[in-house]
Amino acid sequence: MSYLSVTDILVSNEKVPCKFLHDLPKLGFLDPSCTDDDLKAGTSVEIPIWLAESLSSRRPPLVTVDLPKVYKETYREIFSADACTVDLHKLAQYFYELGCYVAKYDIKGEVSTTLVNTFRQRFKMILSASVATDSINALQPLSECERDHTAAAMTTEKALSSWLKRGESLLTTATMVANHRKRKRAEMEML
Amino acid sequence: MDPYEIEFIGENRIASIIPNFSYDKIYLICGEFGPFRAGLPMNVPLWLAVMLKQKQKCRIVPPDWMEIDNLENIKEEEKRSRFFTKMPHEHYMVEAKLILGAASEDIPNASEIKTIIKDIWDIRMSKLRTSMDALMKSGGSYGRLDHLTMMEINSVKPLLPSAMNELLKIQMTSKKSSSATLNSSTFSQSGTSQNL
Amino acid sequence: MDTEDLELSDEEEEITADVVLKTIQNLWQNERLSPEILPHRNDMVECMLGQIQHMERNINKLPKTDLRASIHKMELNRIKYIICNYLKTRLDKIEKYCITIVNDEKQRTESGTNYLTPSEFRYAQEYLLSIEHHLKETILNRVPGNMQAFEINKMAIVPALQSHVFLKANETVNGIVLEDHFGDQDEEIDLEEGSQHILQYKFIADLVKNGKVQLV
Amino acid sequence: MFGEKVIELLKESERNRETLSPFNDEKIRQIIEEMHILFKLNMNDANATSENKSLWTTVQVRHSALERNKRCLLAYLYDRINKIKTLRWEFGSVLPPDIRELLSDSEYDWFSKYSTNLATFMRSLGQDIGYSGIDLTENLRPPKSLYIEVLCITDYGKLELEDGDVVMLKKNSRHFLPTSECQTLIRQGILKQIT
Repeated sequence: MSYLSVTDILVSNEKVPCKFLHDLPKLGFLDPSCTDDDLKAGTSVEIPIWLAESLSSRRPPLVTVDLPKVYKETYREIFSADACTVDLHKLAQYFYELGCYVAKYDIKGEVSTTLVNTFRQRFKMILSASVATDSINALQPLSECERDHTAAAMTTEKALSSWLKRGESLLTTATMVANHRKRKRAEMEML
Repeated sequence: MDPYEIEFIGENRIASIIPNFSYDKIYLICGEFGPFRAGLPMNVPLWLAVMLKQKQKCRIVPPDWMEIDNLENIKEEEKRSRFFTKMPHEHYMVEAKLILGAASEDIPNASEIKTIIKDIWDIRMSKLRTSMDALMKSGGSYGRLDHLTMMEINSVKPLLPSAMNELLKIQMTSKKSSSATLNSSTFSQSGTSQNL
Repeated sequence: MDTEDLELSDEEEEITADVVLKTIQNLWQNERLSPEILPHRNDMVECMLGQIQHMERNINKLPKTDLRASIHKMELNRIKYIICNYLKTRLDKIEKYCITIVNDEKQRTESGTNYLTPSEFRYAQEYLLSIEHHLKETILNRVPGNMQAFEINKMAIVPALQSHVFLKANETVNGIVLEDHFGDQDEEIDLEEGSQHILQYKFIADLVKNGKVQLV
Repeated sequence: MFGEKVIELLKESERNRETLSPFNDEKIRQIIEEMHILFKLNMNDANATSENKSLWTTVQVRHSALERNKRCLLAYLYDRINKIKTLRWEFGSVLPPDIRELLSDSEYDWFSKYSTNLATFMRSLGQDIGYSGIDLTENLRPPKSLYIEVLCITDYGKLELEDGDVVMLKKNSRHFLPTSECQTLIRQGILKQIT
């Protein structure tokens, strides 16, 4: 994943449960329930995955990373029963992306299988959401990346149906120009 | 690409017109056309046919395939077959849309023809959605798509390739890391192909 | 008004304008659809620009309302669109993958197999410098000492050669190996002339470059 | 927690994917300030590790946070660079004042450099065969017709056409113009195609 990717940065800000293996003097604030200055070895805290990764990859590791609950067995069973019934937006909006990060802490490799199968099963939800008349409801249960795929497919769909209907494509105002105009108008109205 | 770009590519096809004026040969960069003889059929690129039609300088001769019985057969065949059948040509939809749009009075039974072509298109589009789902379920790494036209292929972009990319990314990043930790792999998805 | 036969260079055979145009159309289509930048064909572009120039001079001799003048103008607009879009597509890739492209190109220039034209290469280098300067000025020079490095390898964006593309085979090519990432399930396929496929770009990148397949 | 301010900054960018927000100078200053504080704490604690070994782990955690902040700041800037590039292609080399205001001084310098580099590149196109260059900001759509009917959205003034004719572009006036000569004005929102 690219160093400069804003999406990846936002994904890696998601928190995962970790257990600290060593004392961390002066970093008590990492645990919201801790009133001490220091963080004691053995404390379990939820920290962003970017930090968890960097701490667990030290030699010796400073933390052990636990799987967030949606990747644990109970949820994996729900996904394998019928992945399409799950509201991923509510449950884990970066389900696949975060899953890719935490899969390495699952030595049996079951998280990976769940991710792959879930994406495959739910692809039909993307397909139907992209042509749905009630797109708000169809989009609701989709995760962030599923929504991005759907939005892109909707754009294609729209372009195609307007091509089928229209004779000629009109030249139009450039996107940024139009959006800044719109924003300016909105600002003026607020005053 | 957007549909207008595919249309642009399709507009290079040769179409047949009957001009209502006479002129010498014209030497274009894409080739020489003419001479133009009023009342005599001749070939020009589709974009030029449409341009002349808009200037009321010609009639457009409907291509052979644009004929009701023929189209009914294509439609039946398309309905019957599980796979995509072969269309009259790579840009049938572009040609149909341009000719029926600019010169419907030159085409016998234009409105019926329009309806049948739209039916064929719709059958193929719904087949396409079913095939995409099947492709993703069965492996999602390779597919064969004979007889799909460029406009149809374009209609599944970016969804199909980007979903396949996403799937590959999930497999690679989630697998790479766990197999590094443990040497055995529970991976059982094959990269089997799917015929569209 | 005649289109001349064109000479590309002394050794090469003369090719006609319509062949050059078809070649450019295919180049454009491939460039639009491939994830990486393809070897430039400045010879073809310049050849076509020469044709356009020649044609424009001739159009100016015709009366403004002449039907032939409009037809020629329309054709020129079509060709200009292809050329502009082709060059712009290359420029977008040059900007996006700038670090990777500048590095690769330096090596390719040594072996004489460069993908960029001299002005594209100059553009890429200038672009990279300007980005480096801006990031340094706004952030890097102001952060603590051990954080100031412009880490060029981290920043590089690499074209996704593993992404899936659609292709049509211009001629039959047998035995394309679709390597399975995990090693144990490689698959072999044949691309028969006229057949269409969706697969990872990296398996057929060479075939795009030597014209055996066309991206669609 | 570490790195939260910088996330707010990026969320702001992510929310406005299609527009450019004002450069957030103040927040950047605060983040860099924080980085210096972390760095100083680390310097002190690194020197004290001989007495308290476990301070090393604390130093490592802070170091990760510093790296993270750096990455986020660069990503913020790079995201804006991409938008500023779009401004060049859509508005042209002269930005309207209300857009210009959204850029920091350094960004505006970058914009000018980008613009110059682009102009040099476009001028070089076809030079070997006697061309004076190609404007790549034109011919962006597949051509459909040579002339189009347009409506003027704002008072623009005179437009001189290639054939020497001059048209007066006044608000709400309609014109029949060569497509090739009005496409840029359409993209800039000065004219609107109506047929």
